[in-house]
Amino acid sequence: MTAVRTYFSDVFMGLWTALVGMSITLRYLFSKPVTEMYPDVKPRTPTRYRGIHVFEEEKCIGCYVCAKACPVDCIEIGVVRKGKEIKITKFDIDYQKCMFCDLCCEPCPAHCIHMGPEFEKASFTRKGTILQFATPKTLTEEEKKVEKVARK
Amino acid sequence: MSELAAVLPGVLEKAGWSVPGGLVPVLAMFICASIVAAAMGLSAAVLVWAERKLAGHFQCRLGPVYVGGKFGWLQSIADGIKLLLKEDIIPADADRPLFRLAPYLVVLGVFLAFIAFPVSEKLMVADLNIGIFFILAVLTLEVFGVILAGWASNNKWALLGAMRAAAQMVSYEIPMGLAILPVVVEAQSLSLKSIVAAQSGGMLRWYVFQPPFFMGVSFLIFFLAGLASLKRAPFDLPEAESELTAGFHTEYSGMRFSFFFMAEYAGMILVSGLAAALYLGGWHGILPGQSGAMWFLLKTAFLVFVMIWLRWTLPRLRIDQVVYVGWKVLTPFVLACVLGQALMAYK
Amino acid sequence: MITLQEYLSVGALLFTVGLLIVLFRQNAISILMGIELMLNAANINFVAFSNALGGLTGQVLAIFVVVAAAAEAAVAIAIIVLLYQNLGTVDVEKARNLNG
Amino acid sequence: MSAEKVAFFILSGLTLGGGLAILFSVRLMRAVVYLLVSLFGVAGLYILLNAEFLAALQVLIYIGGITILMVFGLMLTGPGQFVNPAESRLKAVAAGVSSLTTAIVLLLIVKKTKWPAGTQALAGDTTAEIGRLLLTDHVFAFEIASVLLLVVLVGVALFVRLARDGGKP
Repeated sequence: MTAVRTYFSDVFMGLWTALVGMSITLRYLFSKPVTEMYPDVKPRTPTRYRGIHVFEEEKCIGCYVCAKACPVDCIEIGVVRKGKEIKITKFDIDYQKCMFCDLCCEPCPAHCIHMGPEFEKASFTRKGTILQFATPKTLTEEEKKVEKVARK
Repeated sequence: MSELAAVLPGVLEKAGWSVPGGLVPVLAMFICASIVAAAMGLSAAVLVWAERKLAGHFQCRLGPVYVGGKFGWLQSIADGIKLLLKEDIIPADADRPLFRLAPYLVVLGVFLAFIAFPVSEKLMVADLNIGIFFILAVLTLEVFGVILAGWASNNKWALLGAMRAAAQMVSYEIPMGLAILPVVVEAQSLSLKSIVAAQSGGMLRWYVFQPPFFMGVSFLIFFLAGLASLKRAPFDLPEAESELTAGFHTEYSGMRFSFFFMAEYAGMILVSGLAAALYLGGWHGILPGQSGAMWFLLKTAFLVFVMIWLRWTLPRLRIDQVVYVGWKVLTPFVLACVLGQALMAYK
Repeated sequence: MITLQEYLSVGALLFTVGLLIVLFRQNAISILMGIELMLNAANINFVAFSNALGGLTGQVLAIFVVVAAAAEAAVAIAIIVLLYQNLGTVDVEKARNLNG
Repeated sequence: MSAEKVAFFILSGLTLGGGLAILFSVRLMRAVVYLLVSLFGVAGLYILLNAEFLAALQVLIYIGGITILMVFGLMLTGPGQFVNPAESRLKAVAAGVSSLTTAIVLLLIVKKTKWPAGTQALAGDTTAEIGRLLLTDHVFAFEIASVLLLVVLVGVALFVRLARDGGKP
């Protein structure tokens, strides 16, 4: 007798669960789609989003702390010091390596590097993934001698 | 068709074309065939778009939006052009003639079935006196086409898919055929025209709502068995992507693939339309006195919507579950319905 | 108008073709096809007579023949599959185990 | 020549041509397709003979059932069986001679016999009449046929079980 009862209850449950599932999908049919129309409408990133870095060159003191803090060695800095004057000749970040961990921004004493909202910097070449943040400068012979390029 | 053949000579005379009298029925036949073929292709295109759009919204997505304006209505035409332009590949070790024959057989089965498709009192190609039986018979051609496609591809996934498809379609033909019997017993005819005509006079005269609901249950069984014989979800395991790539049409591309595609979507319309005609009063409206092709198309569209809805709700069944449901659930239930309806008719 | 004799000739020729297949082929499945053709030839005759004489008994008989053919095909295929599993062949010339 | 005559010749050509193609085909899967063509021709002949119900039955049972069964049978009997084995010449001659004799005798019988000429063609809804006949005059044969089908169902299931359990019932 139990076998017969299980059979009929199985048939009933099969139909019932299908109906429950269909009611759920019907509800979704009339709910608002969550699709982001990405290339047409850019999504707003959250305030603490860790995107491509923002570098404020005039604040930078060329102390290499960020490059030292980087766990994957993706920051390369070139500095020319002449007395009190500091010239940042190079501030490259290799985004093939960067893992957006935010560890470079924390130790900076001058608060000159931050994680930004930007995320669209894909490139077709390996070179293209190395972003140069420092404004390009022409150096004199003397300056070239004192230029110190450091990775770590 | 007979009406068309009756009207045709007058129309031809007005147009100024002289056609010998013997050729008029042939011409009418050709016109009907091309109308059916055009309707099949067009409805497949519309349904592909509708299915994608609905699938999107069922999953909180948008579906196609880019091609042809806001609703992506040109999407299926773009798809059609893509399929036409695609290279038609025949595998080196395939059985070439059979490989070429299979898609035509599949389409032919569905195409022939549309001969007895009752859109409205006037809008049907031919009112055969074996109507519904004829449709069931020619639909079996599709099974043969599928199994031929799977075998001729010389590909293990195709063969597995074809074996599953054949086993499933053959076993679901039985509940499908038996589910029609209560209706035939009540209408005392196999002709679809008289079956629909027997349901006139408002919604309560439709066969689904006839107490004691033997025909309501058999409507459900007919619909489920129809889903299974169309190989649609949740019975789509002959083409289960996760295990068989694409089932029996793995090796097909381009136009030949689109033939299978067209047959599936035309089959959806066919099964929905048959269910509407057999159980939901065909071209009769909700209130007594209302009738017209619009009502039939509305009911068919609703049933097609339910098919799409089911597809995006339920997961795929296992092959043993499919066979279990066919032989151990649907068949006994439908036999009980036939017996009950026969006892009702005996009085 | 097609006469009864024409239908009967088609039936006779179809029967001959079926017989030829049965006698000529050694593959059990081919032989089964020949038998189906012979049954169909008989059916054509039944239906032709039914049409010519204006009665339906011939058609009813043909229905029974179709039913018997379906049953026979199912059993025959099952036997052939078993034969293959036991002997590794479906060549009827090789299945001689029951010869005296 | 009337349209009916043309249809008759095309259909009987399909029927006989399909049969002969089975005879000469080497690959068995193609032979099944030729069988399909032949059976389709027979169904067409039934329609010419005013037996629409039988034509639909022919398509349903033969094409939907028996040919598919044969395809399954082919697939279950291994790849070596897709090709017909070579036949001996003696056998071919013997088969040809005996079949030719049969054909000549049958055709002579068809030609010489005086068939009843009363060709009152069937008309109207034959389907209902067939249904009535099946459940009145031929009800006993009908029941026997259903018992036969039941026996076949059980018997084939038993066969398959025997094969699976290694020959032990």
